[in-house]
Amino acid sequence: MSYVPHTQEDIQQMLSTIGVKSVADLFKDIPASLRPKSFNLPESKSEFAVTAALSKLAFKNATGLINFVGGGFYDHFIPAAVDALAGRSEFYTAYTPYQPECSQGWLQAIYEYQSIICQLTGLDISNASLYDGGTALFEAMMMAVRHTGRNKVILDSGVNLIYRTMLYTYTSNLSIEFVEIPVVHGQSSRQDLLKYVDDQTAAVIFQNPNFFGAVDDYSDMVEKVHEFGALAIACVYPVSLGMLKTPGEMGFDIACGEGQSLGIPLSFGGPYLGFMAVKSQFVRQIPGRIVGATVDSDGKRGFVLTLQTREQHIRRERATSNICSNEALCALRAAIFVSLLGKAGFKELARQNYQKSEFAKEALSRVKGVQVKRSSPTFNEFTVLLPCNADTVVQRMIEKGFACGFPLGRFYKGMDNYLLIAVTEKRTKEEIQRLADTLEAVL
Amino acid sequence: MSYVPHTQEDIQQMLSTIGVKSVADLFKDIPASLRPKSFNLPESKSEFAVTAALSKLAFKNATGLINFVGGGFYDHFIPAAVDALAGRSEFYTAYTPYQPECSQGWLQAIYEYQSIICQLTGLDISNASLYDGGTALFEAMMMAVRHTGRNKVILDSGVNLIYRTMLYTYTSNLSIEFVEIPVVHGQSSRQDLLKYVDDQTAAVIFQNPNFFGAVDDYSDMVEKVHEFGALAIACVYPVSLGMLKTPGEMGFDIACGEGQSLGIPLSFGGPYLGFMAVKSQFVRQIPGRIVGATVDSDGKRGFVLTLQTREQHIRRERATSNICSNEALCALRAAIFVSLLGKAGFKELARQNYQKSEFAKEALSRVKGVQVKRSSPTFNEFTVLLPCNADTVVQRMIEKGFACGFPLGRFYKGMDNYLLIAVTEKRTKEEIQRLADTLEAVL
Amino acid sequence: MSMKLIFEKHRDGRGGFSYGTSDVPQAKPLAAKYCRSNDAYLPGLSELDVVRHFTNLSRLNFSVDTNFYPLGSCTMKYNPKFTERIAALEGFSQLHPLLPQLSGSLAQGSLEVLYESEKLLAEITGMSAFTLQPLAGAHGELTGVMLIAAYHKDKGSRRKYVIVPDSSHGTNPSSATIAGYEVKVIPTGADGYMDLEQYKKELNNEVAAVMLTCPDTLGLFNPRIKEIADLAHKAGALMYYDGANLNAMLGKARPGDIGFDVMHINLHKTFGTPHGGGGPGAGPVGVSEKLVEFLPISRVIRKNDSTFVLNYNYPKSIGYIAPFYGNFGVILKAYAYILALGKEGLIQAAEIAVLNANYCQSRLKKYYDLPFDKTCMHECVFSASRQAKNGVHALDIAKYLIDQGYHPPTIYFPMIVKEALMIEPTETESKECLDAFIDTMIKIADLAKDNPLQVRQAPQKMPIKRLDEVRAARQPDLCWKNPK
Amino acid sequence: MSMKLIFEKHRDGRGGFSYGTSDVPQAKPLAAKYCRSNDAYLPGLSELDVVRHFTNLSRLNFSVDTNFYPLGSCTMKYNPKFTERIAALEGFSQLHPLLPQLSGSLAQGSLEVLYESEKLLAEITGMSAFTLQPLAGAHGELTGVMLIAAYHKDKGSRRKYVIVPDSSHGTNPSSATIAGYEVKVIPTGADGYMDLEQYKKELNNEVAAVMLTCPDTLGLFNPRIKEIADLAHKAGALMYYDGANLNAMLGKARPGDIGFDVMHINLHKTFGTPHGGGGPGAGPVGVSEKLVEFLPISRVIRKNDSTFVLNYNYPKSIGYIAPFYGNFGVILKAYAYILALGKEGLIQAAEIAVLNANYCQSRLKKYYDLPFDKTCMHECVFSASRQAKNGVHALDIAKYLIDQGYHPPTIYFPMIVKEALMIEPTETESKECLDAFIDTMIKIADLAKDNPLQVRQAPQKMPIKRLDEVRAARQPDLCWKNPK
Ligand SMILES: Cc1ncc(COP(=O)(O)O)c(C=O)c1O
Ligand SMILES: Cc1ncc(COP(=O)(O)O)c(C=O)c1O
Repeated sequence: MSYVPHTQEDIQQMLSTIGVKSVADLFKDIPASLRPKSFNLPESKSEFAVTAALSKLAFKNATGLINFVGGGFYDHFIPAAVDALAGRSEFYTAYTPYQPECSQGWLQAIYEYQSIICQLTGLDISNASLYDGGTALFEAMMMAVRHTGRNKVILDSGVNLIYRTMLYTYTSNLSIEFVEIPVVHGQSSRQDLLKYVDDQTAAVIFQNPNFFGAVDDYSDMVEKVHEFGALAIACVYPVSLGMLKTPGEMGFDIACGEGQSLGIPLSFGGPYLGFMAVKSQFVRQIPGRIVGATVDSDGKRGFVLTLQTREQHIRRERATSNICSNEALCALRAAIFVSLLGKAGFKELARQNYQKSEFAKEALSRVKGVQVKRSSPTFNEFTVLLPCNADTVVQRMIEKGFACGFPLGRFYKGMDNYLLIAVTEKRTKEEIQRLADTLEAVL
Repeated sequence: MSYVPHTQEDIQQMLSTIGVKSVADLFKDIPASLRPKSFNLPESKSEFAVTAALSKLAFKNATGLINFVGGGFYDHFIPAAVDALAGRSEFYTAYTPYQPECSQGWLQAIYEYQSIICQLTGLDISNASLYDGGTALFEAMMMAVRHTGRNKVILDSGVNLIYRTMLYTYTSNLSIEFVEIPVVHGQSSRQDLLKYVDDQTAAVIFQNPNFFGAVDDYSDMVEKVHEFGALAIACVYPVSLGMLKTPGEMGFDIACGEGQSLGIPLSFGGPYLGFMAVKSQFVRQIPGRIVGATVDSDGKRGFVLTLQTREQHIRRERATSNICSNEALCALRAAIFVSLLGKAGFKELARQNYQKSEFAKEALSRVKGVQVKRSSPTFNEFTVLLPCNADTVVQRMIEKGFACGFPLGRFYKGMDNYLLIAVTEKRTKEEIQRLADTLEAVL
Repeated sequence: MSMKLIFEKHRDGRGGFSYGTSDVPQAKPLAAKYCRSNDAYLPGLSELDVVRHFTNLSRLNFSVDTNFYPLGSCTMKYNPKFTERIAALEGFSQLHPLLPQLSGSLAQGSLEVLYESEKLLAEITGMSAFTLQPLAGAHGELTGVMLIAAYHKDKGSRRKYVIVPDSSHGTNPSSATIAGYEVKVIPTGADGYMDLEQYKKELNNEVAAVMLTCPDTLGLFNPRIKEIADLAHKAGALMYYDGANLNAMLGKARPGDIGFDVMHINLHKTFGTPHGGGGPGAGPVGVSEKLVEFLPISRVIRKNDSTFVLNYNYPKSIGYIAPFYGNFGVILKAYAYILALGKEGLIQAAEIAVLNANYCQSRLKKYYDLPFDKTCMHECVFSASRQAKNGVHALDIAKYLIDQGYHPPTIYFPMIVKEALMIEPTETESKECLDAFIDTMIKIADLAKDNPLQVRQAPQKMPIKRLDEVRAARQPDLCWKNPK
Repeated sequence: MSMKLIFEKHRDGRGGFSYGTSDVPQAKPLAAKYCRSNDAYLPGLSELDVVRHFTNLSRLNFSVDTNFYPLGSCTMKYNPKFTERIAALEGFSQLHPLLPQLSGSLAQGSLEVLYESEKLLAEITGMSAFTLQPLAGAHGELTGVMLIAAYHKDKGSRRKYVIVPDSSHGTNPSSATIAGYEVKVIPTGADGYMDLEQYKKELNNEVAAVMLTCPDTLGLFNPRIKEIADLAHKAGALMYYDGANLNAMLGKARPGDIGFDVMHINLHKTFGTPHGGGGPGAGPVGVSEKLVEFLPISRVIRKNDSTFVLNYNYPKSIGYIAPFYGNFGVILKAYAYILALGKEGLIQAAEIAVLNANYCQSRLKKYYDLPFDKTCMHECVFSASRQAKNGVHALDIAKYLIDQGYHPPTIYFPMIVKEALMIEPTETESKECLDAFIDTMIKIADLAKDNPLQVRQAPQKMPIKRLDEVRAARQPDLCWKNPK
């Protein structure tokens, strides 16, 4: 395929206007010695040929497994209207709304997204999006480090290992001191927090529900954190906020996390959506683009990118973040998704996740040899202890058509027999029952 | 799902404005005796549940067979841009452009569609679409009957049996006299035409390529038809018009046919696209909606539905046709499809269909026991004679992953060993070779 | 912004889509006498320019997804997006209609959709059986009248006439004619209903059928409908139900129970399938027991082992109405729609559609003449006669509405109402939306008194002003002409 | 038309999407202390009203599919539609990223896409290996600088500085800072290139890296780029290539051949993937041989049996940059794009992009100041200083263009050009489109002389006029407030 409209005649006319003989002349600034040593690429293909080839690859991936894998990334149903609306050309093929007069659609949609994130988290200010949950957590942590001028960070080990690893990676050239506090019986250890939090602490980071699915009320711990002048950061799962106590209610300064659950396909890891909301006092410290409402010269409401003096294109090396392109289309999907569900629908979504997960706990606890861990309440994900290596069970279950959960041994030493099971609203009673029955059969 | 926005409060307020107590009061004109004797329907379901249930049904259909079945309906590749553009809400959820000022997009697109059909067929005037190829042929025939005031119609038996059956069905309560002239060695019998055409003849109907795939130059026969004052009607396959002599060039008065090949999915039989083009002298006889260019009060070009006095909503029982809703979205797809391909692309499409079909003839003629019928030239479809019942071969080929062709015995007595094979641009050399090899293996 | 035609954007040597080089060897070319002498003069543009052309064209239209669209008789309700996703599934969209001829097993999913859809429609309407073949409402009418003809022929009686009221939709008399009948028209009485005396006078054993819309095109349900049907039956005529207005009747009354023998449903209206620009539709036809044997072939049969087959063996069948099974894609979407709404949802649709129409009627009747002041069903029909006295006609009102962002109601139909404004809000529009529309209509009524010129000069905000329709008809310019 | 917020359309008791009744029995509710005390105040609308809201919002935007969009540095080329169809295939779009942890066999198709994409990018750029993890260009920069830090650390040297020219994009110095470096800025010389003397002065063994864009943000290819790289290498510093402008270089020069050690590619720019409203992007990072061992994990390996595995076993790896494998959906579309264009198509893209930019530059340089009058690459940078003297600033020109249906060029960047107008037409725009745009620009230059006010009052045709940005920043209104 070629998407170039130029005829030979066009090219000739343009060259003569420019005053050169050939297109090659335009590249004369590139010394001969710097010309490609090789440019060995396949030949151009038709749309049909590429589509056919990639459809074959799509078929090489697993489809049709009944999915009970979560681990921070969830198989929720996406209403068709989300695709239809987010796919509108005027959203899809625009770019950052630098010019507000011809971008009001985008700007208003982002403002609405920001408002939705505030409503969900119970906090005051949201940005327009960050890359993903992990980078959002990094940005949140750096914001706390900058704000407090301190460099000690306390990390609950219930935070997704993937995110903890990202934090370590990003800070390897910075002087941040991390302390991890353990999860005891599924919940974060109050005792250990008290041991480590001090006036050198920039931030304390929790995740709710934590990686094992356990739900907690962190209000007491946030209070302690604040006593030492540190910031409290919550990494949260947005769908759970249809039911769970909000970061705002618990007193957190910053809430952030992965927004994939809000109408964004799993798509093998991305594009996803990092979201972040903060208390209003941090308005000039929050990273990322922000849309604000204002008025035009006739006094009519309109929307603009605002507070840009925080950003790299103005502040350069002193910016609050280096982010430029973000995940706007994913944020738009989230805004549409939540708007379609509405107040009642969003609550019902959370309710059904909870209910189905509780039903799965019941069903699985009746399976001989399976022990459902119940030390903490959970939302839609929980751990079970198997009588044997979870990996082997997972393999057998794949053969039966189930992605039955995440084998925790992959992330945690000594948890080889544990499985982390997520149950979304998509799973039917029958499928859950079949999961239990099949597990019984393969054990 | 419910798509109704009303809250209980809305309903109460509205009822009180209307001045009735309950919604039931609004239905008081329906006597109790006429209330439904039963209304036993399933309960409302969620979008997810319906999608899941129907996805299961989709899986019960055959997918992935390598397709060599045509018979008037072809497996062409549809560029993704066709779906994207035709799916635009402002096209998709509008209706007939009765109000031109808020429908210029639709009106111009239809005008462009009409222009494309004229270019393809070599005729002067096209309507905005009819239901499908068969009903288009019926409309064309009736136009000839009305125009000539005669009622004898000569039908070439190379016309798709499905369409011939439709003509017989539609006219069963009218006094039309049909004569079928035979196909001899794949081509329409000149001798028989001469025998039957006379000054009672309203129309003579040919199909090119005919149902067996044979291509002909009908110019001589059209001349004869005109000598008797009858109209000549061509039923044509639009993709073939990228290569074949046009109805206009052959002197036909009316060209019509099935437009499915122009970017419309096979979709198990519809929605499809009936198209029709006529010589300019028939401008006030052509059925269906027509868009014309005109100017607005500032002299600016604009488009309107025109010549409406032919139509049912004005002319009622004296209209040229009863058509109201047509196949506008399919016509739009056709316009976009042809525009994307352009002059060169459309020609190349026809060329590749021809070339691949010729290659398949070669490959199949090397299969022992298979005889490729070569008495007439063909475009992208041809018949082969098998050494045994084609039905059995078809079954075996399905097991090997091929829909290897249409068994002609289904439509024609005495042709049980014949297979009609279509080869579109989608079929690769490798697939065609594999068809031949597999056929060899199963015979 | 008036837009160039796509042909006017053509440049020789420019092309969009490419098929790549063919992977088969060159074949001997087809003899010249079979080939066209010049390439078709088709527009050559880059893919971007085609995309931009049609995207920008689309933006010139009003549509349900962007505007309130109370086009009477057309039931322009919200068409759910999810049905598109289903119709696009490869198993449905890429299925060749001849595959069942190769093997019954290849299309079981689609056959099940057809079978179940027929059953649901039968239950919704109280008819005995359906054919899904007709491709739109008018096509259903034609099919229905052909069934009626076959029935009478089978009885050995060749009847000549079909009766329609003068309020009927143009397709009704037209379909009857095309099926070979002569049309008798019954006027509407002062009460808004078909004149019963006139009807009785015309009814005799030459009448093959009576075609009615119910509720009729005035939006009224005729309480004496049963009497009309009984009279027809006594005369040996059959009753045809034009289902265009079925939306108001869902769960409230069934044509089958009322005594109709044949009916069509406009699936694309009542069951919410997109038909942008005027189609595609689908017009399934339902019949009472005595007409089942005449239905078109093929018909889908469910076997004892729960598989489905196509049966072509009905000797009295009228034959083929469509090449295959109807507009399958449309039927599939309507089926999904019915499953999603379910029993409660369909009843709610009828109730709220009627509520919305009556709300509009109540709030507007002070400002516009209401020829028949009765509780209406899914639509209300006003007359702009009062405004016309000041030179503001239905057409002017329509144009002014366009400037305010509303698609106008149907105008000048039904023909029996002078300056008709036929408003069908549908059930998917909110009270806020109706109120805003009604306020605009009231404003227009005021303007018609105070400043009629302002209304008559509308629209001003559209890409074009009013078009010269006379010129369009007198000097037809119906296709772009190749300049060379 | 200014539009209500979706929250302002909310009505209590109204809802769109429904989950149906749950099929599992009621569970014991979660203890109140874990639950939110009030439901989130989210907008409640019908599905139609949500559809209408966002559809109408979309219509307020300019976009590539509707408007010429020469936004400099952003490469707003046509994004082919077919890649969407591929990304939507269930096998890709519904694949859970943790599935390879369950079994290697579950994601072979996607792993192959990743593996092959890396290989293609390496060949296009001449780098030894790529990581696809970075989620945008700036994220790639950060990753790249972290790789540089890891490299130096591994060598036992802790360097302090990163050098950037003053023409660099803001993300460059910002990324360097976030990775823990101090930034040294080199001015641009009178010839439009980085001041070589200044550069040599700042270069020493405390410098970890030199970050360059090439062609740079003025659209110029620095013919002495190799010399700059050699000097850096001699000082033990690494060369970072900001690939935002790679479009001009496809098949013309490769960063790897020039001597760059690390680079990122903005897949969403060069390889045409949609990133509406500002993302998602993808910023794969390529490295020369000596940095390969530091690349993030996981990495995709092809085994002898042609299957693919994820390898996490790289002891010197910097770790995880993204949770998984990068923005897979974006990578997949870019991969499809590269396959479709192929070698010839990519070279053609570069050539025509450069041709288009030079054409604009040639035709406009009589009318606007051209700070550096040289053959440009994919974009040309003018200054509106001449117009500014009459009070017509770059911003005014931008606003007037909007009224004419054009998305404005990038303005006020690069910062070293006063009143900068940075025009990047891309290769997918036709000569006719450019000519119309250029004519408009010329008209503006004329107006700036004859009627500056007309330009300064633009836009007039948009739904809003110029907005009060100061108020937006001084009295931030950043989210809708719950009225209760
Ligand atoms: C009352 C009535 N009958 C019949 C029809 C014809 O239906 P279709 O347009 O589907 O052919 C219509 C269409 O508007 C109608 O309103
Ligand atoms: C020159 C240059 N470098 C870096 C970037 C940052 O890329 P991204 O927006 O993908 O983070 C941009 C984006 O505009 C750019 O133009």
